[in-house]
This record gives sequence, structure tokens and C-alpha cells, in this order.
Amino acid sequence: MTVLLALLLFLTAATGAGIVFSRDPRRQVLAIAGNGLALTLLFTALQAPDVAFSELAVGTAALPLLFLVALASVRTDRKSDL
Amino acid sequence: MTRTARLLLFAVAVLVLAPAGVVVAMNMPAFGSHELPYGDAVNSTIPAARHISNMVSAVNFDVRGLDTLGEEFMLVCAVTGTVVLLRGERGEKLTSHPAQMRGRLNAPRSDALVLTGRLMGPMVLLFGLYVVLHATVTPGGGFQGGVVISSGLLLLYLCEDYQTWRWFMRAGWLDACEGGGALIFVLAGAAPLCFGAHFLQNIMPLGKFRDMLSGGLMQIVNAAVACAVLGGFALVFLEFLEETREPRGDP
Amino acid sequence: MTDLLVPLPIALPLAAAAILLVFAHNWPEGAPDAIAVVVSLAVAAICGLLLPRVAQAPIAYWFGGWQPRHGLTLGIGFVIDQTGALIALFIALLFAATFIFARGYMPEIGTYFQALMLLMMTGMIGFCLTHDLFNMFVWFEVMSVAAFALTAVRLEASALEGALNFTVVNSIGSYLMLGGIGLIYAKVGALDFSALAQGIAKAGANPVVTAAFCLVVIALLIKAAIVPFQFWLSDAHAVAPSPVSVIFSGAMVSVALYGAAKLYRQVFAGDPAVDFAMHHLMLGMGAASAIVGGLMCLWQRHLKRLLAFSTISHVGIMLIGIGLPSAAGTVGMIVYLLGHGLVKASAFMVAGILLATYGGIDELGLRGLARPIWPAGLALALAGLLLAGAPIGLMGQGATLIGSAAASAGDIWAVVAMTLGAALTGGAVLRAAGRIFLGLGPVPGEEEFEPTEREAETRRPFWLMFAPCAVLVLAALTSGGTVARFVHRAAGPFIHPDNAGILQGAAKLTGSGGIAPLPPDPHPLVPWLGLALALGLAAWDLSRQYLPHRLLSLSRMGVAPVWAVLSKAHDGIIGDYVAWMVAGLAVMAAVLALR
Amino acid sequence: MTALLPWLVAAWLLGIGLYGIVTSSNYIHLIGCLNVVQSATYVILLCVGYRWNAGPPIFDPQPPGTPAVDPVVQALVLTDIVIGATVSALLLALAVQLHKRKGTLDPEALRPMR
Repeated sequence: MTVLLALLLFLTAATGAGIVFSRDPRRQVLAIAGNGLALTLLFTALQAPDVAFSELAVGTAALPLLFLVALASVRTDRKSDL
Repeated sequence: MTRTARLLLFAVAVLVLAPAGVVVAMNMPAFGSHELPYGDAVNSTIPAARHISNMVSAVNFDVRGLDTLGEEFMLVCAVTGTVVLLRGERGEKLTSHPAQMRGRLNAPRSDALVLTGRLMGPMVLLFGLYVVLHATVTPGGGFQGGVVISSGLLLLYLCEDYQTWRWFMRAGWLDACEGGGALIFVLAGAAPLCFGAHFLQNIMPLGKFRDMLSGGLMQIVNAAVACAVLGGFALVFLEFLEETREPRGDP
Repeated sequence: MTDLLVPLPIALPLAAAAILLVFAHNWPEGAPDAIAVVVSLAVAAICGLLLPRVAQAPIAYWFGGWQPRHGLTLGIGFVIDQTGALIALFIALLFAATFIFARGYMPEIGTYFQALMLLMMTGMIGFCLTHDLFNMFVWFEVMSVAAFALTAVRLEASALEGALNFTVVNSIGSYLMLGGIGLIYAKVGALDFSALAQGIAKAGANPVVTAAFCLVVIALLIKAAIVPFQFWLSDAHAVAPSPVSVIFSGAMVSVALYGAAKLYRQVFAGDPAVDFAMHHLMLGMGAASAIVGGLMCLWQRHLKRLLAFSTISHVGIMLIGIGLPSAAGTVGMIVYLLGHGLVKASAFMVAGILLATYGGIDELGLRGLARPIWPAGLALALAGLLLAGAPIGLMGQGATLIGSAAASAGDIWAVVAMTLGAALTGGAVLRAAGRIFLGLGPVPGEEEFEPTEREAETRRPFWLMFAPCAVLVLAALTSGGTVARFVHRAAGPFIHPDNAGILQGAAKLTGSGGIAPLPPDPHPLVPWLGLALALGLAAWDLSRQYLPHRLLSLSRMGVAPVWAVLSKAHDGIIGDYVAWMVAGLAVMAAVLALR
Repeated sequence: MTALLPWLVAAWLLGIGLYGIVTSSNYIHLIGCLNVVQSATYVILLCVGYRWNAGPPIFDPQPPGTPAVDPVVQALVLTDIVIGATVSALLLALAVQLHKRKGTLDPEALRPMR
């Protein structure tokens, strides 16, 4: 149990850093989804199924989708720099 | 500031803060084995007092219901702001045809995608409804269910054509769903006042332990939260998608 | 009956906002404005009804009927004392005045404007009345998110950029606050203020408690725009729609400091490290804000930006009041908060009148143009005098209280800083009033007109806009002594809450005894000196054309390096702002570690 | 060391997120980093409420009274998640509109009105 928690905490730390270091916003969307998944697993291990569920719905689905859509609408714009 | 100066300032600050952080961490109570008087009190009193098994829902919708009320209206603020910002000069008119992205073909959807979407979409919606309804018994509730339902609506978008979808997803309806959910929450809070009870006091019949409809007032609050979250997230998705569909003309 | 009243200041505006949104597209013209005015006046009336009812002892109201049992709080309570009710009353009245001022403003976004404003008001009132740390955070977020959205609704690039900086910096602050809540919950296992206070006393001096305090208070200091967390404010307040700026400067910023004062007095007071931080760090940061804000204010020509910087200076003065160990400082801060809110709101209303009437707000560009609307000029000049620290009216009473408390604590330098800061901002406002409404000062050359983007706001009848402005500034001018005495009488339960009674769920809380009588003002001449300095500064700037060239270039040489440093720091780049914020946190940590 | 790990991870997330914001050259990337800062608060709160050998605070198969972790912090984190998602949406909307007007998302290239 201890080992599992520690591993998941490390995973969260790593995926969090992954978001920061993926400087290309399109790749960052994947990193955000990955971090959401890591957090979901961590929350499950911390005996918080309710929170894990929300994180799954929000962090791995809704939030990356929003980022994707925002990126798409920025790309639709003619003066794009992305 | 130049980039280097900024990084230097940040680095010095972090160097100062790091030992402070370590000192604080070392003085934290032992992980996993310290007292939790508040949580224990909730765990020991609520099942008998409110006849429900999901303590998190109990805290959210009853014991600390005021937090959720505030949070619901914060959601309303953020969604309203997002909608106002995105609509901007575009207005609320429906575009008669799906505009397409510049330099990109609007590929017809494959039959497989349509079929999967039509099968999956309703299933996701049903699942969301299930999650909302079982708030007081199993993990899940208004928040989670609302988000799931709104993403189910998004899934329908993938398989139906734009016009059908837009006909179905009217901004006015979603506005009403969002604001209405929030309104029901306030009214559910204020109703007990008429009976001489406190705001948000749970004076409804509580039902049987572990029953789907146990928890009294929590059921109403939960449904209200589901409405507000569903409407809010769907509105945000809708407005962002509209944004991608309308390439701006040359300035 | 009393119990029925307590939740209404929250429930009423929330319900109204929700109804406005549900029927967003079906309101007849003018109805949302009327609803907003009526609702905010109703909330003010409810708070007014509560005031006499809590005169003897505060009321504890438990939402959901979760009274504390055996000293353990489960639910969320509002503990309403006279101070809290008074601040809530002030907020509601300010919003009512703003809704009247803003009638017919921004028809293009329809009811959303009124709904967001009502929600912001609810957030502030809940923030002031609540007795639970996380609930405080929730209301803080409601007020913040509504403010983020309102900043950007005009959709100009500068408004969007200002709103982005505002949102990012303040959201980081909120997350720090939440982290602080986590730390204190780990240590004490409670969220109710009284339970926290008892738990902290039991836990003893501890770095976790200190860290929690720092994190929570930093969020409030960011909101209050205290140096070095102030950068977002001038970007946001200068570009927000005028009615929104009125609320931002008049209430939002200072209400955050009220929250800090409440948290310190009711929860953390007694912890040695926290006391040290309050009495040294906060004094220093307050003094720095007063001076930096004042200097930046003097150098602006965009009237709203000028007023925004003057807000930084005045919240600095309020922070000095909180930081002083004696209760008199806190009483002075509350009086000053009310006075400053009224005065600054009316000054921003004048700015809004100029924007609506002349479509611009550049001090040089408007030189002498606004003569026809001289009453507004009179209001701005009066506001300038009051901001400068004239010892009259509400602001004067508050400043005197803070100043004498600082003097009796031996912090003469704080008195100097606050007098100087007030004089600088007052001088700037007086100068602007003289230039815009009287046409004083040198004629600007062509190159001095800076191109600004479209800023004009919807034209509305002058008297409709001016009436609330005049009422506010006259209220600030005339109500000084009464309000100061009232706040002093009411401050007892604010500073020494009846924690034991609250935790036992007592039906009747004891109204704890009053606080020490206020010290007499030891330096009655100081405010007049400040006022003279302000008038001198304004006169200097407005009579440049008559001054010898040598003198001018000499003064420019003295000022230029300071200006260069300060203006470079306020560069609008979000990364810099966050770096300064982290540096501020580091300074706090370092000072506390080396204590 | 294990006992310190949760707090250190939270501090790391906070620090790395702030680093990302300080160095970011794209507002959308910056909003992602803000989410990292926020995830630090999730970790702190949930780890504070954790308890060894205890179940979730949902007494569905197990009867009430079995040891369970703290439900209060979980409710707080739920609130927090919703706040984070909606504020992100608002920020993204701001960024999209800003890009429409200025054609760039680089904070260095954009400055508010002076």
C-alpha cells in the first residue's frame, strides 16, 4: 500500500512537470489528460472515489476537450502563431 | 524585466522558500495517522441522522451545503462570463450552415462513427443520469453526473449533423437549465425558512438507509446541482465549438 | 424573526441573479436595472434591520440547523456582529448607488451585467459575514470570478489582457489560500473560526500554523493589491467598465483587507510568529504600498489608472491600521475602509461621467474640456482633498485613528509613510481636477496626446450619473464622527469574539466588553501638513509654465530614476508579476525565519 | 521520508507550476500550468484527510462505523475541482478573444494599455 501510494505520488509529480515542460500547447493537451489520469488513480488510492470520479470526468475528459477546442479556435484565426 | 532577470528573481525566491517548505513539511502531522475530529464526527453521526451512506454527498449537500450553494453560483459566474466573452460581437444567432475551417475539407462522417456515436451517446446520457440519481448511495452525484451528461451531449455532436444538434442544443434552454438549477438550489434552501427552520435545514422525510431516494432535501439539492452543472458545461462546450466554426473574415 | 433575516442578505441576491439569468432574453428594457437596484436596497435594509438586533450581542446562525454540539462544529455558521453588519450594509449601499450610476450601461450584454454584479455583491457579503474558513474561500471565489468576468466584458484588447493578468494572479492567490486551509485543517481538524482559534491556542507556536496564516493572508493581500502583489490592480481597474471599477476600488480591494483583519483578530491572534508578522511585516508592506502607490499615482495621466494607483496607496494605509497591535488601529482601519470606499467610488464615478460624456479620460487630452459639467469637478476636487488626508469626514477620522495608534505604538515612520502616500495621491487627484475642469496647467503639445483605444461608454443622463456620486462623497464628508464612535463601540465582539459561547451553541452570546478608549491624536498638525503637501504638488504640476527651467530640470533629474524603476516593474507581463509574488512570499518566509 | 512525501509532492507541484507560469510564452500553456498549481491543493487536502487502513467514506457494502477516511476534505476538493475547471474555461475564453484581437498569445508581445 505504501509503495503504491508513493508510486502514484511520484507519477503525479512527474505528469505535473510534464504539463509544464510540454511547451507546445497541442502536446500539452495530452499531458493535461495524462495528469488527470494520474490524479484519478491517486485519488482512488487515497480512498476518495467521489473525487476520483470528478477528476476523471473533469480532468481527463472535459478540461482537455476545452483546451482542444480553444486551440482549434485559435488556429481557425488567420493570424495564427501556433 | 528581462527573461533572465525574472528567472533570477524567481530562483532566489525559491531558494529562500525551499527550506521553509521543508521545515513546514517536517512539522506536519504524521501522514495517515493523525486525528481527524471533524471527519470522524461526520462519519459517526450522518448515517443515522440522514439515512444515507455517501458521506461526501452528505457534506456537500447538507452539512456544508452553503459551500456548494456558493460554488454553484461561482460556476454560474464563470459560465456567464465565458459565454459573454465568447459571444462577443458574434451574437447569439444560429449560423444556418456549419462554417468550415479555412483550408480544410469538411470530411463526411463515416458510418461507423455515426453508429458508434448513436449507440454511445444515449448510453453515456443514461449513465450520467444513473450517477446523478445515486448520489446519496454510491460515489458520484450532481457534479459528476452533470459533467458526464454534458459530455454525452458533446458525443452526440460527433455523430449528428450540425443543424440537428444545434436545434437540440439551444442556448436559451441551456441558460434556463443552468440558471434554473441555481434558482432551485436557493429556493430549496429558503423553503425551510417558511416552516421556521434554518436555511437549508433538512426537514423533509429522510427515506430508508441506502435507498436511492434517501436523504430528504439532499435529493432536491443534488438535482439542482446536476441541472446547473449540466447546463453550465454544455453552454461552455457549445460556445467554444461555435468559436471554432466561424473563421473570421480579413480584418 | 431575527433568524429569518440572517440568510436573506445572501439568499435574496442569489435568487434575483438566478431569475435574471433564467429569463435572460425576455426582460423588458430597464427591468433588470430596476430589479438590481431594488434587490441591493433590500439587502441594505435587511442589514440595517440586523444592526440594532446585534447591538447587545452578536448572533450565531447555523446553516442547515447544524448547531455545534459538545464544542464540535459540523456545519457552517454566520456570526453577525455590528461590524460585519455595518460592512455588509456599506457594500449593499455602494452597489445600489453603482446600479443607479450604471443604469442603461452596456445594453449589448443585457442582463448578464446585472446578474454578475449581484453575484459579486453576494460574494462580498458572504465573505464578510461567514464564520468558516472554507466558506470564506468559497465566497471569496464567487466575488473573484464575477470580477474576472466583469473586467473583460468590454472585449477590448487591453481589457482582455488586464482581465487575464487579474485572473491568473488572483487564482494563484486562491490556490495558495486553499493550500493554507489544508495545512491548518491538518493541524487543527476544524474550519470554524472559533474552533480554529481554540485549536491554534492548544497547538502552540508551530511552523505549520504560521505557514497556513501566511498562505491564507497572501491571497487576501493579493486581492488587496499590497506591494509586491499589487501589479495586477492597475491593469484591471484601469480597463474595467467604470461601474465595475467603482466597486473594485470602493469595496472589493478593501473588503479583502477586512477579511484579513477578521482572520487575524478572530483566529490567529496570539500565535507569536503571526503577531510578529502582523506587527512588522504588514506595517512595512503597508507603508511600502502607501508610498509606491502614491508615487505611481502622481505620474499617471489616464484618470482611471491614476485612481487605481491611489487605491494601492490607500489600502496600504489600511494595512498599517491592521498591523498595529492596538485595537484602535483596527477600528481606524474599518472607519477608513468605509470612508475610502465612499470617496474612491465617487471619484471613479466622475471618471465614468467623463468617459460617457467626452469619450476619453486622458488628463491632458481633456484639459479644460469638462467645464460645462463643473459639479462633477467639484466632486472630484472634494474627493481629492479627502484622499489627501484632510482631517475631516470619515476618511479623516480613520486616518487620525490609525495615525494616533501608530504614534502610540512608537511607529512614527508609519505615520510619515501614510501621510506622504495620502498627500501624493490627493495631489494627483487635485491636479487632475484642476486640469480637466478648470483648464489649468500648460497647454499640451501635439505629441503629448497619446493614442488610446475606443474607451467611450454609453451616454446616459448627466444627473442620473452624478446624483449617486454626489451622495457618496457628501456622505463621506458628513458622517465622520458618528460612524467612528459607532465602530469603536461595536468593535468589542469583532476583536474579542465569544469563542466558548459560539462553540457551545449558546442561544445567547455574551457581548464582550468594549475595547480601550481611543487614544487622543498626538499630532493634530500632521494631516494639515499632508494636505498642504498635496496642494503644493498639484500647484507645482499645474503651474509648470511659470516655473524656472532650472528648477524643473533639477526636479526631473531627481525623480527620473525612481520613475524608471517603478514603471519598468509595472510592465504588464504576467511572468514578472508572478515572479514578484513569489519573491514577496520569500520575503515573508525569510523575515519570519530570521525573527 | 514516506511521511514527508505527500507534502513534498504538493510543494513540487506548486513550485513547478509557478515556474511554468513565470517562463511561459503562450497564454494557453500558462493556463495549463495554473492547473498544475491547483493540483497541489488537491494533493494537500486529500493527503491531510487520509488514514491508514481505512475505507472510503461511503458505507455501501460495509456498515457505518467501519474506519473511513475524512469525507470533509473530499467534499472540499470536489468544490475545488469545479472551481478549477470553470476558471480554466473563463481563462481560455479570454485567451481566444485576445488572440482574435492581437493575433498572438505571447505575454511578452502583449502589454496592457499604459
